[in-house]
Amino acid sequence: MSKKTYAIAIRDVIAQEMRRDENVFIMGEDIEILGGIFGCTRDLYKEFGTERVRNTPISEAGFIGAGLGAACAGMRPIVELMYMDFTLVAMDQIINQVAKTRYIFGGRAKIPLVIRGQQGIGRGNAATHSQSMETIFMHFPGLKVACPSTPQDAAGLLRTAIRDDNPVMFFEHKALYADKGEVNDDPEFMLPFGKADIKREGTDVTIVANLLYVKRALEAAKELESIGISAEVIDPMTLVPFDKETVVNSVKKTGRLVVVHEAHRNAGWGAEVAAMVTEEAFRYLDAPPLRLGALACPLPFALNLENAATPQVADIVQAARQVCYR
Amino acid sequence: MSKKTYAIAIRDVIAQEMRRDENVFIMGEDIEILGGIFGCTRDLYKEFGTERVRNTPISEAGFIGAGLGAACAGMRPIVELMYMDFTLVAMDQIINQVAKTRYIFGGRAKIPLVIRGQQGIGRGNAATHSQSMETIFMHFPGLKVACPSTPQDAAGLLRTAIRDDNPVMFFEHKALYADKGEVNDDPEFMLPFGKADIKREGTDVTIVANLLYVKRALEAAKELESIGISAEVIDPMTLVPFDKETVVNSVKKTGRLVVVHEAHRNAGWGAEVAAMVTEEAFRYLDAPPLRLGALACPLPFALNLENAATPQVADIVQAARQVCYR
Amino acid sequence: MISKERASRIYLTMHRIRGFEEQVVSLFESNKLRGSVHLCIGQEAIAATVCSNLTEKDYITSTHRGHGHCIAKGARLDYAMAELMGKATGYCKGRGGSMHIADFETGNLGANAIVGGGIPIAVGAALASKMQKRKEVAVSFFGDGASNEGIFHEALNLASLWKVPVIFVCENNGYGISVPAWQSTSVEDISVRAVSYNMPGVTVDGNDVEAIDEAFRAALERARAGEGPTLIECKTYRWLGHWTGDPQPYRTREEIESWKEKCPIKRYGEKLLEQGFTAEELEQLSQQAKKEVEEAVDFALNSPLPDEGKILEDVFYEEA
Amino acid sequence: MISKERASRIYLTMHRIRGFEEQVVSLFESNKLRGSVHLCIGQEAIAATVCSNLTEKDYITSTHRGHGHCIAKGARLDYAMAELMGKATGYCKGRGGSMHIADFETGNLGANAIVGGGIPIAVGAALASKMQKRKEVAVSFFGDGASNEGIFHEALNLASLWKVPVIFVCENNGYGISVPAWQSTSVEDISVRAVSYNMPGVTVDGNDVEAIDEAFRAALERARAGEGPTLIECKTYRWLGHWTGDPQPYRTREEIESWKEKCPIKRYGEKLLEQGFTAEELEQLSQQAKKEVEEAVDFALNSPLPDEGKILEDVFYEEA
Ligand SMILES: Cc1ncc(C[n+]2csc(CCOP(=O)(O)OP(=O)(O)O)c2C)c(N)n1
Ligand SMILES: Cc1ncc(C[n+]2csc(CCOP(=O)(O)OP(=O)(O)O)c2C)c(N)n1
Ligand SMILES: [Mg+2]
Ligand SMILES: [Mg+2]
Repeated sequence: MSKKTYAIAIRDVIAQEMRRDENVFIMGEDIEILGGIFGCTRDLYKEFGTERVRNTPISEAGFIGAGLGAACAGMRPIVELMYMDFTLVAMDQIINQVAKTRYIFGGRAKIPLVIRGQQGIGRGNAATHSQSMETIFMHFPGLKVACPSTPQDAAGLLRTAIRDDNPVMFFEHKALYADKGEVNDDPEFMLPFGKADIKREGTDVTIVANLLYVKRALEAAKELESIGISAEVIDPMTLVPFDKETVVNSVKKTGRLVVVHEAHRNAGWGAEVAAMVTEEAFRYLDAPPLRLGALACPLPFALNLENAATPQVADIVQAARQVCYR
Repeated sequence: MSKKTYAIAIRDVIAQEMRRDENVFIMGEDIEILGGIFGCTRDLYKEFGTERVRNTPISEAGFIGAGLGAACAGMRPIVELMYMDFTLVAMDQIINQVAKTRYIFGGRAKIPLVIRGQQGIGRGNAATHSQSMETIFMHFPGLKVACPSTPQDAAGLLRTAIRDDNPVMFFEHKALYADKGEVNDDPEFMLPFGKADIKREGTDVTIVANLLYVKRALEAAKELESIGISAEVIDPMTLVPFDKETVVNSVKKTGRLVVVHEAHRNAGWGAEVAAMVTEEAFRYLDAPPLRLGALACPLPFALNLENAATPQVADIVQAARQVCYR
Repeated sequence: MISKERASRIYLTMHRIRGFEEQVVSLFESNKLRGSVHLCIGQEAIAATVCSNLTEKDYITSTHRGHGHCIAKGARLDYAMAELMGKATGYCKGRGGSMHIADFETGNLGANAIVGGGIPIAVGAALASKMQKRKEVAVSFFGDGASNEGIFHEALNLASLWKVPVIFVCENNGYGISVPAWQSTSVEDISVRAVSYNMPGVTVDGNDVEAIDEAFRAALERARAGEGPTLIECKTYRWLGHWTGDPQPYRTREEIESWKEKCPIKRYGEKLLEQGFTAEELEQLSQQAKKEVEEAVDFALNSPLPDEGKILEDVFYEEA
Repeated sequence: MISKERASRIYLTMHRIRGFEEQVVSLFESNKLRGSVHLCIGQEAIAATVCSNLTEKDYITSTHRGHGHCIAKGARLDYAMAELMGKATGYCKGRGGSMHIADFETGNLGANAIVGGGIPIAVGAALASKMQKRKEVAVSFFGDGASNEGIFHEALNLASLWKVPVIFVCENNGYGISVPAWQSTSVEDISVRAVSYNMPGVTVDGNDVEAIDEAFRAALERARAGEGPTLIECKTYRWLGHWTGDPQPYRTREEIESWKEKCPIKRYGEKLLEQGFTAEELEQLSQQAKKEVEEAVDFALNSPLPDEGKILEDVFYEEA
C-alpha cells in the first residue's frame, strides 16, 4: 500500500500494465510530453517511448476507431479522451462500432479496448466540458462501464479494465484527481467488475452514488448520523455489469432508497436503479425511491449556478430525511 | 379530414409549411429526386426547387451544424436524417451545439430547427439501423422530443415542431410509414407538445408506450379485455416536455403501470417514467411498475432474433397480467 | 504483372461475386432473404484484384456494399450466403446480415453499415501490424459518398502521420444512393484529396483489372516498405439499384447500359484470351463459380435459424 | 488598401484585445476569475483585421480562444468581462463563461468550446444569408488543430458545394495545446487542404495586418459575388500557455521570445507611423483601449451574480 492521488493511481496502473504486456499502449491528446491535462500519463513517454505513449491529433472519432482496429488486430489500446464530453464527437465509433463489433460479427472478435477520461463539474469548465456521460453507455449494450470514486478503486478497476477482453468505458472525475488515499501497489491488485462496494454500512436508508457523489453521499451520511439516521452508502463501481443484488439486498434491509449522481436526473441511470429496485423489492419499500441529479439545464458556468444545478450534500441529507419521514 | 399514410401525412405538412413560410426548407440525403428513402419528401422538389429541398452529401454532423447556423440566422430548417441511428455521427452537433446554444448564450438565440427521421425495427436493417435513440435526447436538456404513433399525430406534432422556436428531435418509425389513418388537413391543425394522448381508456392497468408500441399496446389491451382486464393506453406524444400529470393521474386510477418501448430496456426512458410515477403515486401502486424494452444486446438481423430481442404483444399482455396479479 | 495463377484467381473471384450477387437478387425477390442488401454487380474487379494481392493475414474493412470484398478476401460462399439469410450457420450466426458481415479468420474486419465507419478501423489494424513489427497491411474499401464523412478525413490524416501500412481504396461509382457525385463531392477526382494528407493519390479505371493491380501493387510496396498510406480511387459503376426495388429516377437507362458495355468480367476475360488463356479454361472457371454459388444457396436454405435462447451470448467475451 | 479610419480601428481593436487579455490574466491570478480561459495575446491581428471588414450583420463563429473575435466583432468589453467572471450582466448571463461567449447582436454566433464545432454553424449562417438573398457573409475562425476534426472536412465540402458566402480563417499558431502541428497535421500549410474542396486556399503571415487584410478582402469579394468560400490560413503564435499555469514543456523560451519580436501590434504601429500616423495618435488609441478595459473590469467586478432562481429559464424559448 502507498498513499497517492487518484491521478497517480491511474498513471501507475497504466505504467505497470504497459510493463507487463507490450501490447498495451496508450494514445490521446497531449499525453506525451505534457503528460495529459491532468497528469495521468506524466513521464510515461520517457519509459515507453512515443510509439506506445502516442499523441494524437484532435480527431476523437478517428483515434477511437483506430483503437478498435488495433484491438481487433491484437493490441490492447487505452484511449484517453481529454474530456469524456468528447465521446459526443466519436459517438458512432463507440456505440455502433466498438460496442457492437463482437456481437454482430458472431462473437468472433475480442476487443480489449479501454476508453478513459475525466468528466464532471468542479473546474468551471461549463456546459460542454462538465457533463456526465455514463448513462448513455449503460443504455446501449456492448460496453462495460466503470466509475471509480477513490484512488484505490481507480487502480483496481483500471487494471481489471485493461485486462478485460471487452471494451470498457472508464469514467474518471476531474474533481477527484487530487484526492489522496491508500492504494494497493501489488501489480496484480484488481477489483472485480459487477461487484458494488458498500462504502458505509447503515440500516435506515440506502444511498447509491458514483464518482464524486460517493464522497458527497458519505458526507451526507455523517450529517444524517448526527440526527439519528443510519445511511448505507453503496458505490456500484461499475454500471455495466450492475450489481443489482447488493443494492436490492440493501434496500430490503433499509426499506428506503436515494440515488444520487451528477448526470442529469431526467432519464439518468438513477432512474434505472430506482425502477429496478422498485421491481425487485417493492414490498420492502417504506417510501418511494428518490433520485437526485443535475437539473434539466446545460451546466452553467457561474459557480453559484453550477452549485444550484447539481445536488449538494444538503440535498442528499434532505432526500434521505424525506424517505425516512424525518 | 382525409385518409392517408403516416409518410404522406408527414410530407403534406412539410409542403404546407413550406408554402406558408418561405424560411422553412428541408435538407437531407436523397430527399430531392428520390423523395427520401421512405417517400417523405416525394415530389417536393418539383414545387419548391432544389434550394429548398436540398440534397446533402453524407455529412450528417456538417449539415446538422449548418441547420443550426441557418436557424440562428433566420431560417427554419428541417433536417432529415435517413435513419435516426445517424444521430450518432452528429451527436456533438446535436447535444453540445443545437441543444445548448440558446441556454448557454444567455437565451438570446431562437433555434427553430427540426431534426427528423425514422428509426426502429421492422425491415431487417439490423444493429446499426434499427436502434431507438430517443432516450438520449430526453436525458440531455435543450431539445424537445416528439414521437408520433399515428398519421394524425405525425401531422399534428410535426406542424407544432416546425412552428416551434426551439429545436425538436422528431422521431418517426419505419414500420409505421405505411399505416393509414384519417388526418386533419386543416393547415393550422396542430397537436400541443407536452400533452399525452390517452389512446384507450381503461381502469385496471396503465400502459405507457410510444411509436410502434402504441399499436402493440392497443393490441395487447384488446387481448387483455378478453380476459377481463381493462387497460388504459397512454401515448406521451412528446418525451420532452413530458406530460407527467396525465400518466400519474392514470396510475392513481388504475394502481398499475407497464411502460413499453422499443428502446433498450436498460436505462431506457421507461425507467424514468416508472421512477417518476413511483415517486408521485407510490401509495396508489398495487404492484411495482414493470418496464419492457429491447434486450441488452445489439439488435440482431435474423427475424426470429429481432423478435426475441424486442417486446411482443404477448409480452405486454403478460406484464399487464403480472401487475394485475392475474 | 499478374501471374497466370493470380489471373485465374481474379477471374474466378469475379465470377463468384457476380454469381453470388445474382443469386441474392433472386432469393430476395422470392422472399428467401430480407433486409438491406446492396449489390456490387459491375464493381467486381476492384475487390477481386485488390484482394488477390493479399493473404488471409492482411486486413480489410468493408462497407454496406460488402459481399464482393468478403468473398474476394477468402470467405466461404456458403457461410456468407447463410449470413445473408440470417441463419445460425452464417459467419455472424445470423446476427449481422448483409450489412454487417465479417470474417475475422480471413482478415475481414467487417462490412460496415455506417458510411465511412470502417476507415479508421483499418488504420488501427495497420497500426497494430506496425507496432507488432508484422508485415501485414490493411485495406479500407469505401465509396465516393463516404469521402464526405468527417471520419474519412480524420482517418487519412492519422494514417499519414503514423505512416501505417494501410491502403485506402475508394470505389467511386458516381453515386451515393440517388445523389450524383457532383452534388455531394466538391472535387471530381477523390484522389486529389490525398494532397490534404501528404500522401500519394491516384485515380484508375475501376473496371480494368490491370490498371487497378498496377496502382495497388505500387501502394502495397510503399506500405510494406514503411512509407505509409496511399489513396486509390477506382472509377466504376453499380449496375443495379441501390436496393432491390430502387426505382432509380436519378439516372437513365442509357447510362446504365453504357456501363454494362464496360463489364469488368467480360473485359478481363477478353484480356486473358489475348494473353493465352483458352476459352475452355475461362468457361471452367465460370462454371466452378456457378457450382459453388449453387451449393452455397443450398447450404444456406437448408441451415437452421439461430437459437433464440442464445440471444444474449457474445455481447461480451467471457472467459470459458 | 486600409483607410485611415479602418487602420486606426484595427489598431484600437488590437489594443483592446491585448489589454483585455492582460487583465484576464491578472484577474485569474488573483482568483477573481475561474474556469477554462484561453488567451489570444500574440494573435490579435487576425481577429482585428478580419472583423474590420465586417458589419454587425455579418456572422462569425469563434473558438475556445475567442475573446479577440468577440471584441473585434463589436462586443462591449464590460459585458464580455462580466461574462468571463460569471456575472448576471455578462453577455450570457454568466452561464457561458470564456469558452462559451456569444453576442448575437453583433453577429457573433458564439465561441465554441468544442474544437471545430463552430465551422458548420458558420456555413449554415452563410446559407441563410444566401437563401434570403442578403449580402451578409459568415466567417469561421478556428485553429490549426481544428483542421484535423472531421467536422472541418464536412463543413468545407458543404460550403463549396453550396457556394455560400463563408470565409474560413484558420489561426495556425503551431500548436494544439502541447501538440506541435507536425505531430497532428499531415501537411505543413493547412491552406493546401482547400484543394480537397475545390476552393481557393491561401497562407499569410498572421501577424501582418496588411497581408491578412489583402487575403481577406479578396475572399470577401469572392463571397459577396456569389463565388463561394475561401480558406485563409494565418500563421501566428500564442505567447502565453494554453491555460494559465501551463508549464509549457513542449516549447522553448527562445521560441516564445522570437515570436514576441514579431508582435503584431508593435509591427502595425510602426507601419502606421510610416504611413503618417503620429505617435500621439497611436498613444491616444492605446490609452483609450486601456481606459475601456479598466472600466470593463470595474463593471464586471461590481456586477451581481446570476440569480439561482432563474436557473431553468431560457432552456427553451417560450412565447411571452
Ligand atoms: C453515416 C451514414 N449515413 C447515411 C447512410 C445511408 N446510406 C447507406 S449507403 C449510402 C450511400 C453511400 O454512398 P457511397 O459511399 O458512394 O457508396 P455506394 O453505396 O455508392 O457503394 C447512404 C447514404 C449510412 N448508412 N450511414
Ligand atoms: C472536440 C474537442 N477535442 C479536444 C478539445 C480539447 N482542446 C481544447 S483547445 C485544444 C487545442 C486546439 O488547438 P487549435 O485548434 O490549434 O487551437 P489553439 O488552441 O491553438 O488556438 C484542445 C485539444 C476540445 N475542446 N474539443
Ligand atoms: Mg457511390
Ligand atoms: Mg493551434
